[in-house]
Amino acid sequence: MRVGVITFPGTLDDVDAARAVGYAGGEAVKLWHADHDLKDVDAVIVPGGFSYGDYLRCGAIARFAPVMQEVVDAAKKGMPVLGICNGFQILCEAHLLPGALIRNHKLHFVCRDQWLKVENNATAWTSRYDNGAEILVPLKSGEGGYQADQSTLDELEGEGRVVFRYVGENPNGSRNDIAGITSANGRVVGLMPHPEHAIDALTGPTDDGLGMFLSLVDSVVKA
Amino acid sequence: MTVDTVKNAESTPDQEQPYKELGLKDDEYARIKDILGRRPTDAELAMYSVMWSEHCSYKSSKVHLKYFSDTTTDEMREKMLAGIGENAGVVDIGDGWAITFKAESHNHPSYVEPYQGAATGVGGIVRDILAMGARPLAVMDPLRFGPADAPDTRRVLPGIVAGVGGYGNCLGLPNIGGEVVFDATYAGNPLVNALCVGAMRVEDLHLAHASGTGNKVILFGARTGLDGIGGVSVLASETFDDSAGKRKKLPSVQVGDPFTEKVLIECCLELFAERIVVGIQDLGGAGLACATSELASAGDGGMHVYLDRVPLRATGMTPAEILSSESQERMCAVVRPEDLDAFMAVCAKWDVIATEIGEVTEGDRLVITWHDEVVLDVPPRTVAHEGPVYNRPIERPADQDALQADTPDGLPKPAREELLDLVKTMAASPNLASKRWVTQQYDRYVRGGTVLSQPADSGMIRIDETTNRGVALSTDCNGRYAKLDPYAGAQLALAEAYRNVSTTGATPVAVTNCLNFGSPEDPAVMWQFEQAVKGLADGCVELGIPVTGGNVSFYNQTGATAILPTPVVGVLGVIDDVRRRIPTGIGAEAGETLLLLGETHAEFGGSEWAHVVHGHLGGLPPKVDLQREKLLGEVLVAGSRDGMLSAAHDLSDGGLAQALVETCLIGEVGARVFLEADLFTELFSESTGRVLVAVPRTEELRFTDMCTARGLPWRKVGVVDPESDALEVQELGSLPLAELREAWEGTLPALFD
Amino acid sequence: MARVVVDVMPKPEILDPQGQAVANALPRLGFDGITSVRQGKHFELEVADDVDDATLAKIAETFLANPVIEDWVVRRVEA
Amino acid sequence: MARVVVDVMPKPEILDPQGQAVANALPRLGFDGITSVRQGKHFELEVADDVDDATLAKIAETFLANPVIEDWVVRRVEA
Ligand SMILES: Nc1ncnc2c1ncn2[C@@H]1O[C@H](COP(=O)(O)OP(=O)(O)O)[C@@H](O)[C@H]1O
Ligand SMILES: [Mg+2]
Repeated sequence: MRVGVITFPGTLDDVDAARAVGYAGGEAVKLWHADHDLKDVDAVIVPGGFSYGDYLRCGAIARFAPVMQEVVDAAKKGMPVLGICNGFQILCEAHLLPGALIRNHKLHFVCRDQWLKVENNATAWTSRYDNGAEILVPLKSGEGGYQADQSTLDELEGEGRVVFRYVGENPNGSRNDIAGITSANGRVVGLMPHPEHAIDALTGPTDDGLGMFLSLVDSVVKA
Repeated sequence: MTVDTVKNAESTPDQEQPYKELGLKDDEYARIKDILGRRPTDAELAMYSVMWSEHCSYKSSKVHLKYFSDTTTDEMREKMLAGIGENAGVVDIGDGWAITFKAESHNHPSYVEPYQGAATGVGGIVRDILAMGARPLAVMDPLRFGPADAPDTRRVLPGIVAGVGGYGNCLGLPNIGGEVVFDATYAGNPLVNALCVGAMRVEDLHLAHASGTGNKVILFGARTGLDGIGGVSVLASETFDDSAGKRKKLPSVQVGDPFTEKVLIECCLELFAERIVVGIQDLGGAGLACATSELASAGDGGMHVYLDRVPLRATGMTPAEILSSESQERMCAVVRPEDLDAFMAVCAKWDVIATEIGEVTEGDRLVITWHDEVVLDVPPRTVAHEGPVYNRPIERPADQDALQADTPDGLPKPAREELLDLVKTMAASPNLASKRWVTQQYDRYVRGGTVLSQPADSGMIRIDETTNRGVALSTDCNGRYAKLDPYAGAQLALAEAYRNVSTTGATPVAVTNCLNFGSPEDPAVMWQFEQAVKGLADGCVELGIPVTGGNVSFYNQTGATAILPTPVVGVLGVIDDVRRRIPTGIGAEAGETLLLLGETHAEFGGSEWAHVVHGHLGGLPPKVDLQREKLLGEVLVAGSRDGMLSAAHDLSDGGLAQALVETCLIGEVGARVFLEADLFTELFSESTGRVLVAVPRTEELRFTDMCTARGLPWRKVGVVDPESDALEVQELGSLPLAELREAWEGTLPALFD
Repeated sequence: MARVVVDVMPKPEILDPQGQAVANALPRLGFDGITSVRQGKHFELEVADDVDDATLAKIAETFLANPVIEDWVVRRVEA
Repeated sequence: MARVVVDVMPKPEILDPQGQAVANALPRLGFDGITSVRQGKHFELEVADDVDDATLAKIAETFLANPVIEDWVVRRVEA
C-alpha cells in the first residue's frame, strides 16, 4: 500500500504524515510539487504547513502546482485523498472540496488539543471510528474557519458529508462547528485538525489520529 | 551617483566624514585611519562602524566574557565540539549526534515594531544554528514586558507574541518553551530573546571560514534591500547628489519572510548533505559587512568581492548601503569551483536565488570592488576580530547597600485565614498566571518530536527516532534576584534552569546565555554585568558544565533607568530515552504520594509575594547551593531511570503554593496537603534546591530510602486524590480546582483578548 | 507600462473577522461614528501595455480572489 | 452616512513578501507581462457624516496602518 505525501515549498508536516502512514503499516512515498508524477501511489496525503508562505490566501498558489493537477485527475477517478490543515485549504482551492477556510474569528493562530466528534465513518479515511465517537487531536492553524454559502452547507449536512465536528467551544468560528468534510463519493477528506500528530501518547495528546491512517490501509486492501 | 573609491580616498585625505553619526568615537576613527594609512572610503567607514558597534564587536563585554573561557576546564570541555567564538556552541550528546544551541536578543527592534522585530529575531537565531551545519529543530522565546496592565504592553505583547509565532510556525519549528515576565523596568524596553536548538551528525559540523584560494563566495537567499540600514543612510545623503534625490534617513526596521527562510533551510541542508560547502556564514546583524569580513578573517587567505553582483531589491543602492543592509533570509557560502554547478542546481531546485559574488584570494586583504573600482581594501581581522576593546569603569552602585538592607522581614504577613485566598491571588498574578494565551499561538507539535513543551519545566525533543535519545532545554532568570545581587542572581538563574532540566529526567550538559543589561557607560551597570558573568562562570565550574556561547545586549534602558539586570541562562540536558521523561501533571498513577525534596527557609527577598502584595524589592535573594542542585539532579535522574517518579515540578517563583496549584491544574486532579508549623513560609518562601515529586505508593519506600542514603532531605507533604476536584490544605481548607483554574488561566485573556 | 489596482473584499454574506475586530476596537480607542468596517486586500500591479482587460479579469478571478468567499474589482489607474 | 476607503500599502523600501509571492506565481500560471506586484490592505468603512477628515486620518495613521512600515491613503467615495 503506497501512500504519496506531497511536499510543496513551505510544507511542514510531510515528515509527520509519512511517519503516520508508516505507523499504520503503509509505505509513504515522497511526491514533489513540481513533478507531474504520482509515482503509482494508491492514495495521496496533502499535508499541513504554509505552502508558498500562504501569502496570497492559504492554498491559493499550491493549488496550481503540477502535482496538484495529477491529484485532481486521480481523485476524480476515485483515489483516496486526505488534506490536513493547509492540505484541506489546498483541496478547497482546487475545488476537490466545497467551501473555503478563513481567518480564525479571534484572529490568533490557535494551537491546542481539540476534541472532535466523528460524524461519518463511511469515508475511505474514517472506517476505523464509530459514528459519534469523540477523539482528541491537535489543532494548529490561523485560518481554520470553515465557510460556505448556505446552500452548500445544506447540501453537506443533508448528505452527511460533515466528517468531523468540533466539540465544546468553537475554536475558530467555523460554520456549523465543521472541522472536516468529504467529497460526495467519500474518497476525498479534508480537515483542519492534525491526526498525524496524534499517533502515540509520547509526542501527541493521544493516539486517536492513527485511526485515519489505519482506515485508509483497510479501505485500499478491501478495494 | 558618485561612489567613493580607495583612489578617491587617497586623493582627498582631508574630506570630512560623518563618523560620529555612524557611532564611531574620535579615537576609533583615528585608529581606522591608522590601520588603512589613509582615510576610509564610505564603504570602509560603513563596514568598520557597523562591525565596531557594541552589538557586533562586544567592545564593552569582551574583557569580561573572557572569564568564561578562562574558567572552563578541560574536563568541562570534554563534550564540547565548538564553543565561544563560533556562531553557536556544539555539544556531543552520544549516539553520534551533536547538538547546537544559542540564544540571541532582538530587544530594541521589537519595541519599535513588535511583530517584525520579534519575527526577525527568531529568523536570525535559526540561521545561526543552520550555519553550524545543523537542522534547526525547535525554538524558545524568553520574553520580558512592562506591567501587564500598562497600555503600551497591550501594543507590545500581542505583536511580539504574534511575531514569534508567525515566524516560527511558518518555519515548522516547534516552540518548546520560553518565559513571559512582567516588570515596570521593561516598560520602554521589552526583552525579546530567542533561542534555537538544532542537531547534526557529529561528522557534519560546519564552521564559518573561507579557505582555499580560488574557492567561490556565493550569496544566496533573499535579495538585498534598504531595510535595516539605519545609521548608514547618513552616508547615502552625503554622497547622493541633489539630482539623484536625497534619500531620507531610512527606518532600521526589517521585515521577515519566513517562507523564504524555510526554503533556505531545506536548500542548505541539501547542500550540506551533498558535502559541497567548504564554509558557511549566516547574514544577520551588519549583513554582508559582517559575513564577508568574518569569513575572510577566520579563513587562511584573503577575499575579493564584486559588490555590483549582489542581487538588489531597491534601485540606486550605494556600496555602503549594500554592505550594511540587514535584509533577512540570506546566507553566504564558500564553495570549491568544481562544486559550483552542483551548488547552483540545488539552489535552483528550491527556487533560491544564488549569486557568485567573489572568491578566496591569496594574501590577507578583503578587497571589494564596485564596477571594477576598488571601494574597500582592508585587513579583515581588524574589522571582525580586532575591534576596539574597552575597560569600562565599574562601580558598585551607591544604593546597593541600602537596597540589600531593606529586607522584607518587616512586611506585614497575611493572617492564617487569608492564606488560601492568597494562594489564589498569587496564582492569578501576571508573572505566575498561566501563559497559555501566549503559548497557544505557537505550534508545538510540528516535526512530531516534541515530548514536552509548555506547560513543563523544560522543553524536550526526541533527537533519534530509533534510540529515543533526546534533549531537554530550559531558560530562566529572575531579574529581581539579579538586581539584589547580580552574582547570586546569575547563579540562581543557572540553578533554576539546571533544576528544570533535571526535573524532567534529563542530565544537564551545557549552558548558553543572553545577558540583557542597561548602558555599559554606566559604571553601576558594568558592575552588575561583571558580577553576573563571574557568578555564572563560577557556577558553571561548580556544576561542571561549560558555557558554550551566548549573547550580550546592552543599552536596555528608558532614559536613565536601566532594566533589571537580566542574565537569561539556558541549560541543555540529555536524556538517553525520552520515554522516561517526567511530566509536570500529577494523577497519572492510581495512588501517588507527594514528596517535597530539599529544605525550606524563610526567604522572601525579591520574592513574588513581596512583589505582588507589597510592591517591595529589597534584601537578599534566596541562597544558592549548587552542590545541592547537583545532588537533586542526580536523584531525579535516578528516579526517572528506575521508574520511581510519576510527576515532578520544581519550586521557584511563588514557592510551594504555586507548584501545588500547577501540578493539580495540569494533571486535572485534586490533592490533600499537610504542612508544618509556619504555613506562610511553607507556602510562599522561594528557597532554592526544591522539587515537588509525585511517587507511586509502591515506589515510595524505595525512593525515600534512596534520598536518605544520598543525603537529600525529603518530606511527605501530601497525597494525590483522583476523586477530589480541589486542592485541600490541612488546617486551612479547600480550594476548588475550577476556581483555581479561573484565577490561573483567566488573567492574560482578560488583559489581552 | 500601466498601473492596475485590484481590490478583493469578503462577500457581504461571509464572516469578516478582521473587519469585525477593527469595528469593535474603534469605539474603545475613542473613535465613534464608524458603523461598519470590512477588510480586504489591495493589489497594485505594474502591467505591460499588451495585457488586456480580459486577462486582468482572469487573474483576479482565478487567482487573486477566491470567488467562493470574495468579490473583486479591477481598475486601471494613472501612473 | 458616507463610505470611506482606506488603502494601506507596505512602504516602497520595505520587503513585501506577499506581493513577491504573487509576482513569482503569475508566470508559472501562464500570466506574463506583470512586472511588479505589491499587496496591501483595503478597508471599507461606513462613517457617520460628522466624522471629519482629520479623524479619518488619525484612524488610518494610528490604527489601520503601521506607519513604521506602511503608507496609507484615505478616500471618501460615493455610496
Ligand atoms: N554572554 C556570552 N557568553 C558567552 N559567549 C558569548 C556571549 N556573548 C557572545 N558570546 C559569543 O561571542 C561570539 C559572537 O557572538 P555573536 O555576535 O552573538 O555571534 P553572531 O556573530 O553569530 O551573531 C559567539 O561565539 C558567542 O557565543
Ligand atoms: Mg552568527
